Formats: sequence, C-alpha cells, structure tokens
Amino acid sequence: MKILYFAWVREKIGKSQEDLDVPNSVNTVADLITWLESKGPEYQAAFENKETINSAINQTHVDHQTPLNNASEIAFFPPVTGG
Amino acid sequence: MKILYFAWVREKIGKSQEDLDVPNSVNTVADLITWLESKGPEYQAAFENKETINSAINQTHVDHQTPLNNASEIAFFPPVTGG
Amino acid sequence: MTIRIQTEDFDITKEINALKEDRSKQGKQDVGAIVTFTGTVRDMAKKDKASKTPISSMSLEHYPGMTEKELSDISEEANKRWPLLGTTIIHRIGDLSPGDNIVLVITLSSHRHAAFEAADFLMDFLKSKAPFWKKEQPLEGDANWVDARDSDKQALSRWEKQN
Amino acid sequence: MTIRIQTEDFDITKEINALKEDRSKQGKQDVGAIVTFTGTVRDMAKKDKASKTPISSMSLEHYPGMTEKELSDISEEANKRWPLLGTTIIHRIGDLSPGDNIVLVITLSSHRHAAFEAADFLMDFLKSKAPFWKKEQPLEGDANWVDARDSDKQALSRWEKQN
Repeated sequence: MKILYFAWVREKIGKSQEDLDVPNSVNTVADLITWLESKGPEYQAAFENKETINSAINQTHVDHQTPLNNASEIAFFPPVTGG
Repeated sequence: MKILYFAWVREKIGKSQEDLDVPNSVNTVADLITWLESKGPEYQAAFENKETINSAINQTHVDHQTPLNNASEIAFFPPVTGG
Repeated sequence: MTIRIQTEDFDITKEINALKEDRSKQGKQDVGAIVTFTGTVRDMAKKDKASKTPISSMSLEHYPGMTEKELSDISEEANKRWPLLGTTIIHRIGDLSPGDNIVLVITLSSHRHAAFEAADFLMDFLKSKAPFWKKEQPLEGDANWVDARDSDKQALSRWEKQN
Repeated sequence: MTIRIQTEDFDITKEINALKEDRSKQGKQDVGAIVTFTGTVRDMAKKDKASKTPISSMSLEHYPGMTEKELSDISEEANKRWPLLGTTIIHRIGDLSPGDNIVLVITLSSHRHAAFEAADFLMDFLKSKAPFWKKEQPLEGDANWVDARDSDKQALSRWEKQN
C-alpha cells in the first residue's frame, strides 16, 4: 500500500511517501494510523492530534472510520489551506 | 429651466434638451409633465404612460411628487437599462 | 475609486494592476481578494415575453454628469458597507457588437466575501440607478430600446433589506 | 472547463478571452456575464489570534492527481447548479511573494447572478476541499504552515443548506 504525507505531516514523518505491507488486522483508516504510530516517535508526533488529520483513499476525502478495502493509495495531510 | 430627454423620451419629443420658462403655477414634477403635455402631441406621446417615466432634478433621481423649487436642470427618461 | 465612461474597450488585467498599484503605493500589500464583473453583449435580444431575435449591434446612451454622480454614490455606499481596498467601474457608451465588453466592475479587499458581495452590490445598483439606456438593432427590422427587467428591481431589494 | 496547476503566473484577460473563444467556436455569442476571482498573497500573516507578522514569501504544496480530481469535481458540481457557459480554475504552486497571484476562478453565464454565485461557490469549495497547503516565511524566524480557518468551513455550509 502506497502511503503519502503532505505539509507538516510529511515534515514530521520525514518522508513524502512510502510503500508498506500493512497487516490484515488493519481494517480502517483509524487502524492504519494506530499501526503507523507503533512504528516510531516521528509517526506519533505526526498523528498526535488525530482528529485534525485529514485522509484520502485513492485521492478521495474519507473519514477515519472508512475501511481500507483494497485501497492502493492512502494519504494523510492537515486541513487544506489553498485559494 | 433646462429640460433634458433621454432614450425613447428624447426620440418621441424629437429633441434632447430645451430651455423653457415654466409658469409659476407649475410646482412639482407631475405639474411640469402636465404642462409639457399641453405643448403638443409629441409630448403627449412621450408621457403617455407617465408612471413609467423616471425623472431627475439636478441629476438626482426624484419621484413625480417632488417640488421643483429652484431646480436648474430636470431630466425625463425611461427606466435605466445599462450594465 | 476609479469611475470612467468611455467608448473604447478596457483591459481587465490592466485595470486590476492599476488598482493594486494604487494600493501598494500607499505602502500596503494587504489585498488578498480581487473580484471582477464584466458584462458583454449577447447576440440574441428579447423580442417579447416568449421569443428572442438575433441582433447585429447595440448602442448605449447615457446622461453625462448624472452617470458619474450616480456611479460615485454607488461606490461610496459600497465602501461604507464593506472594507474595500479599491474599486473600479468602467461603462462603455456608443455602438457595440455581440461579444463586446459593456461594463467592468472591480473590487479589492483583504478577504473574498467582502469583494464578492461588494461587486454583486455594485452591479445591482448600477443596473437600477445609473442612467444608461441600451438600444438593440435586430438583424431584420427597426432598432428597439431595451425594456428594464423586473428581476433587476428585485435584485436591488436584497440589499435594501440589509439596512 | 479549464483546470490548471502551475508555477507560472496567469493573465486574467487572456484566460477570459480563451473561454469566450471556446464558446463562440460553438457558434454561440450568448455570454452576458463574466465573473473572476483572484486570490493574492498579502504581506502580513496571522501570528496568533491577536497579532500579525510581516512575511517575506509563501510556498504552496499540493497533492498531484487528487488536486485535479477535486477541482474537476467542484467545477462539475457548479455546472450542475448554475447555467454556466464556461469555467476556469488556475492555482499556482511553488514560491510566491506578497502581491503575487495565487488562484484564479472564472465563470461565464448569460446572466450575472449565476456567474457571481458560481464563482463564490467554486472558491468556497476550493478553500475547503482542494488539497493545497500554504507555508509562510516571516521576515524573522521559522516558516509556518498556515492554519485552516473556521470561517472557510462555515462558508461551505451556506451551499450545503441549499441542497
């Protein structure tokens, strides 16, 4: 699964994307965040205020309760500030 | 008193402006319209539907009940259609 | 506050840049939102309530002196209601063809909602108050003075309620 | 429907003319109203709730692929809601300075209220949905990611109520 990070999420994790083999027990976006946090303090820092982190599956906004199913691309980012 | 006409009011009266000595009995815009109508059929045609004719005294929109006072310039025109 | 009545066309980018420059000359770079409205000549005119007819040209007449006064009053009112950092109103007169520009309104503000609302307001007031009259020349037959629209009067009442 | 993400600047007059030309190529001269919104970089940034700090530059990051998809969804939604005759959304990315253009939205319609409302709608949705992030560099100190504004979320709810 391709995971992308943007803006300060990217800066805190220290990379803009990675390919990870996610265990079968990870069902939802929220599960994925919990699993990522177990990988190290940089992830814990990025997801410290989970409720503020936006997520997208295959380039569509989703909430944290959304199942991953066979998502090929998932992204995490702060609330958008363009325009 | 300088009287100006615009758009189809101008076309019906056949002139864009004129200087007229208005009698003292003419107090309001409505009085002026009635007096102009007495001057000929071209004025009667122009003011046939009085309620649709807009008026301005010294370049400010006014209604037909407004007294002329010492107005130096009065204008008659159809509802505006710019923009 | 720029107000111009002219026969020649206008360039929107150039007019925006002039307003931005006016503001930056005051040492301010606080413009964050620029809204423009441009009215253009359509090739079909209302014939009656049910039908339309193609037009070949349009001519615009105005009341010199009163037009400038009305547009300046409208601009001042907009500046009272919203925190604007610049406004431009340009209206063309004379003969125009389908596709040609008729009118340009520009509003500058720090934030977008003020700029949007003020431009919308300026157009509604211009449409109902500024002394311009359009005459349309159909492809066939005599030229007709355009009728005022009831919808423009109704549009104005949106702003009057806010007072 | 034009959607572009680019580092270079845009010219508003040129972009309007391109939309008008697209329409007239279809044999139609039915555009009567053109609204543009341009967002520009201000020279002061929010430091905290009470104070501001001057900035020297801003950089814009986005999510390639998703951005285009979101902007195209927003445009389609606007075209469903209003009788539009053309829309353009251009958003710049990369490094920008105070005074620089950031974003351009253009809407074409036969009548002005559709063009105004659709441009307002497009900006509200772009602000809350399109994956762009701004980082501001103050004159002194470290660069900061800009915080999202509650007012932008509230702006969005204006349109959701209409459904």
